[in-house]
Amino acid sequence: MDWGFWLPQIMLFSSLIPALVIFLLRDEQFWLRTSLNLGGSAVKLVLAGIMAWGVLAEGRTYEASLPFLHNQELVLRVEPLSLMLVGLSSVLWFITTIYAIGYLENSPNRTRFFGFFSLCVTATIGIAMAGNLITFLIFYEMLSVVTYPLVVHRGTPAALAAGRTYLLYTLGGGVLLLLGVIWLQVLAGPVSFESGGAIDFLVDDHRTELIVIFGLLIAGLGVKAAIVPLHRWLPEAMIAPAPVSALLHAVAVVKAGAYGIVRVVYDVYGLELSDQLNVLLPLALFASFTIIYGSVRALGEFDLKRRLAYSTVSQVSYIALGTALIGPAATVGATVHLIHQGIMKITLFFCAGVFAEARNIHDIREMSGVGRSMPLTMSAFTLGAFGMIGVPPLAGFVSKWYLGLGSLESNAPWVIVILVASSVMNAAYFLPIVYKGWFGEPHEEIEVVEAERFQVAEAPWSLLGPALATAGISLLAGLLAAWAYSPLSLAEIVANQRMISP
Amino acid sequence: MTIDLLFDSILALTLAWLCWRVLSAPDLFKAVVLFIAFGLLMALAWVRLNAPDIALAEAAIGAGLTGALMLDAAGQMTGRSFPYIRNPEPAEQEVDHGEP
Amino acid sequence: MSLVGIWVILIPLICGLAAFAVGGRSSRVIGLIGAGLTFLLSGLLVLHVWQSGVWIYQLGGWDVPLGISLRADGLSAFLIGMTGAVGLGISLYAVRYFEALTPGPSQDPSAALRTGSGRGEESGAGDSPEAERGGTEVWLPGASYWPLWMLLWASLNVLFLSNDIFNLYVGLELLTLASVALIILQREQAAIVAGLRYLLAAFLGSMAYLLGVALIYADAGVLDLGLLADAELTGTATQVAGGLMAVGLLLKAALFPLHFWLPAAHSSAPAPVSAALSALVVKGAFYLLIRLWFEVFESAGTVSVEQMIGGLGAVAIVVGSFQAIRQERLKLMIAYSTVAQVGYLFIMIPLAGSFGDPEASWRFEAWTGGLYHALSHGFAKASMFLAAGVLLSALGHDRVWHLAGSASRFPVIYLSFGIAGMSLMGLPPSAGFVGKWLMLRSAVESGQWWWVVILLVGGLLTAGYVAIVLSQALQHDVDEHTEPHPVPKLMTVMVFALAAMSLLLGLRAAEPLELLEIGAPFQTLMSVVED
Amino acid sequence: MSEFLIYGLAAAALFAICLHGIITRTHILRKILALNMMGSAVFLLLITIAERNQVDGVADPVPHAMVLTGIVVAVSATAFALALARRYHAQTGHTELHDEDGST
Amino acid sequence: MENRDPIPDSGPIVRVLSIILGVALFGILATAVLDLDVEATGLTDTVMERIGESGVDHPPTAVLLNFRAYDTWLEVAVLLLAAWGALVLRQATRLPEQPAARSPGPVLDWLVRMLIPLAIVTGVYLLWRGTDAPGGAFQAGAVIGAALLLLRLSGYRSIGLFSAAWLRGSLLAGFAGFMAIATLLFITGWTFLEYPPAWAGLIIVIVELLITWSVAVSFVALFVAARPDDSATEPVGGER
Repeated sequence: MDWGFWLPQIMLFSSLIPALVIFLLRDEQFWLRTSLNLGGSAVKLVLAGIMAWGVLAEGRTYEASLPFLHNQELVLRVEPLSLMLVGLSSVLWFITTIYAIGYLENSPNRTRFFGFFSLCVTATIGIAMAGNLITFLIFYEMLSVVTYPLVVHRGTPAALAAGRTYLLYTLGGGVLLLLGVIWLQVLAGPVSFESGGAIDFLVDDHRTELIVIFGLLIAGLGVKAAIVPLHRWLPEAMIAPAPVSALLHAVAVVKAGAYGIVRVVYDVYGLELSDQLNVLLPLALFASFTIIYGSVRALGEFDLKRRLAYSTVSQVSYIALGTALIGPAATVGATVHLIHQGIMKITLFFCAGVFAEARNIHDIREMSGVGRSMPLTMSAFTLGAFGMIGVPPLAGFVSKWYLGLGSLESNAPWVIVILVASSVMNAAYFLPIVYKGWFGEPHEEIEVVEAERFQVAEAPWSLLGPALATAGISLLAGLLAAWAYSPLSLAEIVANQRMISP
Repeated sequence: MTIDLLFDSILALTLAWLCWRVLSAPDLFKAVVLFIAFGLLMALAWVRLNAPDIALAEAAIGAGLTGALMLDAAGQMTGRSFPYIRNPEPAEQEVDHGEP
Repeated sequence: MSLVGIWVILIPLICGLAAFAVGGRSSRVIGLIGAGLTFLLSGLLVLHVWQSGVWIYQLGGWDVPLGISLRADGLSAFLIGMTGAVGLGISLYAVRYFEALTPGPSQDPSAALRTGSGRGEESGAGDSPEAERGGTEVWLPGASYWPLWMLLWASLNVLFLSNDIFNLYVGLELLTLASVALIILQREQAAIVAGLRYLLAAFLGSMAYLLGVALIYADAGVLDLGLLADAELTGTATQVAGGLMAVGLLLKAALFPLHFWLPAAHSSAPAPVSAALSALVVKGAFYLLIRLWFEVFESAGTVSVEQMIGGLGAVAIVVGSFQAIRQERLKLMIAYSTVAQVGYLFIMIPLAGSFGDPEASWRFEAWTGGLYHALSHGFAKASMFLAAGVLLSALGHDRVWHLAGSASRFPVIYLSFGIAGMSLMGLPPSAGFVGKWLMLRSAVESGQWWWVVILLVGGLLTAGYVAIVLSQALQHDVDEHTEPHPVPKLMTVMVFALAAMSLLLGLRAAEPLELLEIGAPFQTLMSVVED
Repeated sequence: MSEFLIYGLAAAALFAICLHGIITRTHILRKILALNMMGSAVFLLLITIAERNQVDGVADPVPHAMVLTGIVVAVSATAFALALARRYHAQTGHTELHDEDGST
Repeated sequence: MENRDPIPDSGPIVRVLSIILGVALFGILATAVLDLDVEATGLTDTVMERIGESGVDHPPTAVLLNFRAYDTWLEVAVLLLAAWGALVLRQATRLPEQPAARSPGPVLDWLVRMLIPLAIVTGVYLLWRGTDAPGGAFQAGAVIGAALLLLRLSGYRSIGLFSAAWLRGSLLAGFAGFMAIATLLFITGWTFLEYPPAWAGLIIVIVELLITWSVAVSFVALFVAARPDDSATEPVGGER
């Protein structure tokens, strides 16, 4: 049996099949559904582990090509860069599944929720493993569609309105991406992802077209990566249940966009060609603007999830920014942030969900003193927030450090200003929450019996556990950054594969 | 030969004129009658064109049968009865068979 | 094996006649056997063409031009295969549909137009309203459905296999009459008006087509498509004939602005009939147009005419989609969606036509893309109409604004509707995506940017009306005044199966696309695409 | 001017007149009449072609066969259309196609 | 429904546009006709060369029932479908008997008694003649159908006597008989719709007979079924 061929496919099916079976179940079939979910995610986790071992320790590449059109194949490939997103999604799917089971207990339409949830993971894994542009496109569009039912899951008018906005943006972005991909393929033939890019030969005859296509591709991807001005759907979509916000809008959807940008710049155009076409500077500027804009908007939001959402807008653009800078350290920073941002932000969303569920807290002004009754949750939140700010030795620090190095390497010191400004603002919108949560007086309006006010009353373990787990991971990712299997090491491998002399 | 051609020309013109009349005669009944005449003249033209058997079919089916159908329909739609076709409505109540 | 092309016509006819002769309840059994066999035979025909290439058969042993020949190339096999699969799905659905018709469902809840209609075989044959005097047999809508549907199916196969332009005329008429008879099956007033309008429009289309046939015969002296293609006609008479035939077929295929008859006809028929009409019957006229356009009139076509037809297609996409968005009844919405999707099909004409370099590979790409879109539309639209039929049976209405919250009751139905909608939008992974991809590629390659815009905008407009339905259904608040009626499981399964097919055909398109190449026009271009 | 041209042009004229009739007349029966005559026009052209194609006094039998087939097809469609029209009329009293009778 | 106001035709704009369209169409068609060769032979020679093998002498019959039998076969199906559609419209499995509410007068009675046998003889003659001279199944069917219709309209019992099975059988006879013969030969190894040369004449006569009968009954059925039945003169549902 050719494992290289089958493993990527099994990886996909490990969430696709549970999804399809779940659709056939009734809401009440809790145990069957749960075991399917957990079983699927466990299988995925194990497979991700096997492939990580293969890729990192044995230097293997797993690849499956399936015939699709005349001269076009669907390619699933696992190499270091795809491994980053594969690993991230597998680990976080497992954790989020546990969280979601606890979170959605007894709410209606669970079958639908978990079915589409698993489909989303399938799409994300597909995006991660896509070995060529068309495969990427297919899973990217699939992700747009299968997320819609999750966004409107609550079925309230607000949710439906958010769903409309979401569809409008993502389908519009999909159209731009589709056009870009087709145009590029017409010029270059089937485009597969290759380190350093594979379309240099076009530059002499089609320079302008290449620039326009780059714009189309980045615009299409930028919608999901929430680059300003294409970001508006993200705060709206926060209407969705917490697990959705956590996994999809902190990890899957926005990461799909950011990952796509990484792929386009590094593996389709290649840094050299991108530099030659002068398209990186505009990307860096857009990303920088988004970083600042997102932070400013986050400062103005008092709804916890919306503040987190704007923080996501800001943080995800670190990836785009790092991608737009030329130099190994910037690449390391960009790619490692793919993972770091994911684990930190999911921690925060988990905690926000816990606060909402256990204390009905949606507004940060209601958070006063919540740390006294929920110290563990608040600790996890604090770890996540500090990571976001970039406090050493947490994961966020590692990302920012490499990004800073990269900006120096590529002679763009102004980027440091952006990073510093952003960190200051991160601190400005996170620290007050942390401070209030630990040291503020419990709010009058919260109906907590006086005796219980200082009582420890944590949420159930199915909700708390995942939050603690991801918080722990984000701590470890920073502490053990030098370990050979850490995200950082992986990012370094990725960067080495793609490096050119600046 | 010229007489033949003259005849053909007149026949063709008559056909066109009849066709126009069928579409514009104010009375629907008259239009249907003209339609039958059109069909018969058409059959005549086909005899001239060396197609007697097809002419026969046109006269029988095209003019005759279609014409009869049209007359019957025109009778219903104008509220007038086609002579002796529509008997006084008998008290033919629907026979409901109930469960077979 | 080589005679399977005859059997694929004969078997549905034999079964249809048997069902007619037997009448009553047993017609269902015969109809189902017919559907199963025809499906198998369609599959065998596809296999045969796949393995042995183009199949040609001289009927009666008379060579062309004296006799009539049948011909199955990749295109015919492709469409026969689609008809077979969609037909089987519709048949299985119809078994339960006509059984399950209960006093609840009506095409239109507001008009109390129903006497005999809608009472199924199970609900007591004694309901038959107008059992004729002295007759021992009673009227069952299902009993008439099966023979007519088998005949409709047979006439589609006749159309796809015939290689003679006059025989195609007879086939078209057969198709029209069978369709109209099916539309009026339940005798609702709306259906009768719609059927009548459809019949008149189709009659007019046939006459235009027949006049074209006459002119071609006068010019070329033969009726066989192959001989006509070899003749490479270019004269004025041929051009006029081409125009007439095209207009006639466009009327039957309902391209804007000749679509006026379609929405009412397709929406007022019983669900299995609506599905067959939108998914298959429209494709019959489309198929014939494509055949003539790219084989007989290849040398007579001009860029301006092609661009004009494409332009009508573009208008159809926009107008049809906006009309669909405005509709309050689901079946009408789906019917208008067909108007828009037919527009998509005709964008193929300018793309595969004579614009630019005649030897360019994009022509073949557009041709396959358009046909793949037709395939995807076949499955997706059938699924949508059948889904609407389920909702109609269960809720007694199909008003879009009263579907609120029904997604939790009919999850599979809406899932299928969503999948089918994806395919119509051309979102991956679906068969619609493959078609759209190929057409877009062709448009970009040939530099016809205006079609790129239309194709992309059309997809977004499609998303508009699909989203309206889905967001209604996903609402939390449920319309309580609708007490759903139980719907047989098989119906739901078929809705899903057809939607799933439209998805699966998008995951692996290589083989169907290869099938299309067999005996296709543009032989010289294919090597270019292949590399 | 030959027989062929006379009848050929007559067929063309009839076809055009009937098209005008179909478009402008609203009465269903007139539309059906016009369609029927349109059919006759096409058949006339076919028979004219058959006559043109004659060899040794035998007219081309293929168009003849086509016409015979066409006549039967036309009468079938006409009769069916009439049946529909009459039922429609009986139900509604209308003699032209009304959209509002549909359940829009 | 009694004499509603005459419905106005389409408006002046449509009218003018339609006239322009009509004139343009005439121009185009005339150009096409003028473009045609005045001399050509079409398929005449081809047919005449092989007519000896067809089993009949009359060229159109040879084309209809042998060379292009496929067309004819399907055409019978079209007729069947129309008749059937009309039956669907009545939701009937058989046709109503003409209510014999009044007896035909003596003159009419005499006329009918004379005409019916005459018509049937004519029909059979046309049919028989069709193999070598003008005439044939469709003409014969029309004449016999007319006779049946006359019988019915003058108050005699005719087609209403048919049971549902008889009616169906008669409608089907032409198409199904044709198909049965062709299928049997096909199964035994002949090409579809090919007749063994020795039997061709006989097969054609049988097929013509069957078609004649079907055509006759179909026409009557179409005529009778086209009339809205008594219950339908009030709107369906009876609620208006």
